Amino acid sequence: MAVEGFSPRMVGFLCNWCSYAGADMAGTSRMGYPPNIRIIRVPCSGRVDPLLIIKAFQQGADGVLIAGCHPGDCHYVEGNYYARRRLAVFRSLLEYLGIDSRRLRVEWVSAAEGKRFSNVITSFTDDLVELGPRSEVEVGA
Amino acid sequence: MGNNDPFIPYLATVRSVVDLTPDVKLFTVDFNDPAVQESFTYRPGQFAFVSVFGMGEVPFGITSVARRNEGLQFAVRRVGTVTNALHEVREGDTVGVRGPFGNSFPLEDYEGKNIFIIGGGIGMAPLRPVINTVLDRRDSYGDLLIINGARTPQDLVFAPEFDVWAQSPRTKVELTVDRGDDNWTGRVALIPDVVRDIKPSSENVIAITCGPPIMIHFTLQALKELGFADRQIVTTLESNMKCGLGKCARCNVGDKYVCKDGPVFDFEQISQLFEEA
Amino acid sequence: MTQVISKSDLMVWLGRLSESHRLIAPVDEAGVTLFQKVSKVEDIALDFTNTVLSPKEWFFPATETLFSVEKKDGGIELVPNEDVEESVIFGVRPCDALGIALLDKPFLNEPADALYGRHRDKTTLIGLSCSEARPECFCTSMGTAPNDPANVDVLLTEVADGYIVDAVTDKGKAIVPQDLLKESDVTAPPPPSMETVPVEGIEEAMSQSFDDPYWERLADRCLHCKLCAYVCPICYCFDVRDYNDKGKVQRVRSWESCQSSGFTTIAGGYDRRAGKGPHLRQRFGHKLLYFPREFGSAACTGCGRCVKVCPVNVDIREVIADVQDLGGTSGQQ
Amino acid sequence: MKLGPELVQQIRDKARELLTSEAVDCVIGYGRATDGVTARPLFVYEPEKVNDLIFDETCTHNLVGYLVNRKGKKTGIVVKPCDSRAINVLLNEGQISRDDVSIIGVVCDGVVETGWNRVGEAKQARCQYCHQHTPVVYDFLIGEPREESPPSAEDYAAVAEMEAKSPEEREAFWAEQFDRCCRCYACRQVCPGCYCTECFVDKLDPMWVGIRIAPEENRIWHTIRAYHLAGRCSGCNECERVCPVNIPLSLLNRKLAKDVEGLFGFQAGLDDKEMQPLGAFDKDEKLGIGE
Repeated sequence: MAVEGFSPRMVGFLCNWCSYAGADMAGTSRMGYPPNIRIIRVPCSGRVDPLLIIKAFQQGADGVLIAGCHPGDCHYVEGNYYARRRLAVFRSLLEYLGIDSRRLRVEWVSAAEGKRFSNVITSFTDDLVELGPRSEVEVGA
Repeated sequence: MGNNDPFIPYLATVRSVVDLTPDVKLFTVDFNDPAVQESFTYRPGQFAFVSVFGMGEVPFGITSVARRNEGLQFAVRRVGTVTNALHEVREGDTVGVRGPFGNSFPLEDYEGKNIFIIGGGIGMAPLRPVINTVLDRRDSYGDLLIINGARTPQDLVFAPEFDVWAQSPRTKVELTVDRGDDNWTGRVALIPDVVRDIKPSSENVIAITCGPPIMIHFTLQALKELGFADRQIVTTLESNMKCGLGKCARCNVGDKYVCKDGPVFDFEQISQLFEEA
Repeated sequence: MTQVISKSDLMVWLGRLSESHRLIAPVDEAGVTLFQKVSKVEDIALDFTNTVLSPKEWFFPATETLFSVEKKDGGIELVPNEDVEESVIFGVRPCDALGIALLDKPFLNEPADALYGRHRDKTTLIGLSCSEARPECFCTSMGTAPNDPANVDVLLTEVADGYIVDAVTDKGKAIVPQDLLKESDVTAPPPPSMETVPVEGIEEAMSQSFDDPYWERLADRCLHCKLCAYVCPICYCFDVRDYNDKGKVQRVRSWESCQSSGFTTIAGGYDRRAGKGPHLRQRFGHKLLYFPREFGSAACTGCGRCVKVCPVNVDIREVIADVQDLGGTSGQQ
Repeated sequence: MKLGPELVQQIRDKARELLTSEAVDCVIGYGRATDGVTARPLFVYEPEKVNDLIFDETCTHNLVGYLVNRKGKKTGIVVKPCDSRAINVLLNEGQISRDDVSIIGVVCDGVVETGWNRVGEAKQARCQYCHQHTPVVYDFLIGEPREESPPSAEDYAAVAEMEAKSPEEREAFWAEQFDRCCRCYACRQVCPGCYCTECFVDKLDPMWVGIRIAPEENRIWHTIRAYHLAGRCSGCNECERVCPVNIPLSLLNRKLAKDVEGLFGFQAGLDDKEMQPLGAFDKDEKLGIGE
């Protein structure tokens, strides 16, 4: 349900070694992407505690992106493999609790994939616009 | 406070912030309301809650002396969320102050006696107004012996004042650190051992101590070895507390509250307290 | 002669009250009865023995803003929480009414807790005598009774076709609907009887048994959850924290319990009450020794809620009896 | 389940033997609660007190969590099959040492719904989808080992029913449930898997979840609590039993059990060797994440 003039708020947890560099690449290469995302640099996608994700939703995020190195390329060898399992389980739990699983996006973006980063943000933003705002979160109501 | 609501702090403006050690700052604040500034008075040993709005409030022993008119002062070590936030506070910023709370050191009762101050680390903060009161009324008291210990020479909180204290009549300052550095020529020893080394007489003296629980524990032992009676040893208890009013039920030791009945107790009182706590 | 309101007129009265006041009454939800704000009087549960949570939450809410920090004239202003509505609580059992009277002691003790005082001033209590006692009830041992009018503004007592209405206080008289009352010679049924708990001399017994290994043994099975404290009509420990929600700064207080780990931990990690035994003993020490010394009566109303909800059957009645017995033998299983 | 008097006597005899021989200094089992009809945990230290031990269909408590408090102390413990799985979880996670525990396993046909002063007729819901009638780990077995029933499509029926609802219905359902939560943390304290010395929800410097007992924060608590038990929950359902406001926590725990079983073919606590799936990975697996 698209809402007129809706501009989603997104939080992105980007791994320091690949995806954050990928975002940098997108920037320095002047590849545009929607300005809706607030980027938080983390050491590894494996560092993203699901608590951070649900906290972001509680604080009013419409969508949360987690981006890390491609499987096999993790700076810490295996962090993203753990992340993959945890996020698979957690995303299903969120869906079960009524948070559309499309609001939690996980992508592997390497340091060289500036274009891919820009595409990911664009398509995620488009998805969130289509999903519409999360029902107004009343913090600590 | 305002509105007769004891949970609402007075607003105060930070007059100055001074670095005392790498992790301790001295804050001097003035109340925004002139009437409060005029009437707010307190005694050595009392404490107040300081608020950084949006971060929380924490109780601190007041480290200034009311009648010195030096402003209300707190020495704050950076340990948690609120103290970290306080360390970011600058001159001119607004904070909240609730207080003063608690009893105080009964300094009138100590007149004519020798005073023995034993402070560890940030534990010197509530002892400083005791020292300054004794120095202000130097003739009313006997000898003043101050032992101040810290982890390293940089951590001695009131270093600039040591010389002033030491130059006062019948006053001696002994400093000690756990670890010295290249410039340190003083003692490298734990406070209880310094107490044993100096062997102050237990005659006509009150020992006032404040510091980490473990330091207090062993200092108490050292003092007792020297013949100090429990009632001659006074401390100020630290406790987790949320209100200062005897309501949050957190700081009680048995049927006494650290916030209302304390924080100052002698060890005779403390041993009775802990019989049922 | 007594004044009686019929069951249907009671609903009429409650309907009026729900328009003039915030009406709080027992409501069944998901198999539990809780005091809730009601807009439709049909939602009110009349057939209940007692609620899972006591009515204390309407005076000392689980979470409440103490004050907000607002920007004003380039500075800030602290705005106390004045958002307290005129309220009527219907269905307060005498034990819970005693609980509120006991809560007054710490909260209204000078300097009084202003917010609690506002809730108290603006709330009228309609009590409901108990026609049956639950197996865990022991209010008669704690200085009240199933038909005790002492701590409510109006007391209703169920009789054959209605309720005897006893307007106890001026506040109560002000809300009683004279047009709906009828004179009657009906008499109140005798109150239900219940088990007696040996509370006489409990302070002394607590004091004597303080260092007994009993507490360590009792704490063996205690889970140190906060359930007993949160269902208790008197337990009043709280925590205070600041919130900054998108620039809206508030100081908030929420329920806490002495059973929390870290409740007495100070900066640096030292905990003077570490260990399961001392932790659990604080609960009973506060109720049966410290509170009585400070305020003159035990911090327990005999409502039995903690007995009922404790997942591992730490039963205050048994604790009281055990502590009384601890003269010669010690150790409890 | 009713155990014949001779089987209860076996529990007592074994407890006495363990205490008398000083193989353990405490046996954790069940005793009678003050209501006279249900059970409560009982710590027996003296051989002459073993006759206070009982076992019947009201012995719902999972006693395994107590072992974490008794680390390094020799302890005897009475377990049902579901409880025994929690022992494997704790062994797997290095929380207890197998040498320290003497396990008295009891063959079980299920326990009944109980509450204070109330013994129901029906078996607890969790017993209806439990396929474990013989403890998975024990030193002494009370009762005859039973042939285990096969898993059934009905095991996760309640979860499937919830999954079939619309996201809006689910969100509304859970909002209503979490709204009632008073954050007493009984669910956490009773859980053998919740043994962190400092729970994320108690970390208040900085505050991750916050102290407000309010819907949004309650939701974070319940979401992360359930998630932290993914692949670790042995299904004893004590959390749901102790909830004072009837929040159906099993619907969350079972959802995670279902997903973990579906994705990784794993059930918690069946043995003490296999790493729980969120502490492991398979390089080549496809989980629909980042693909």
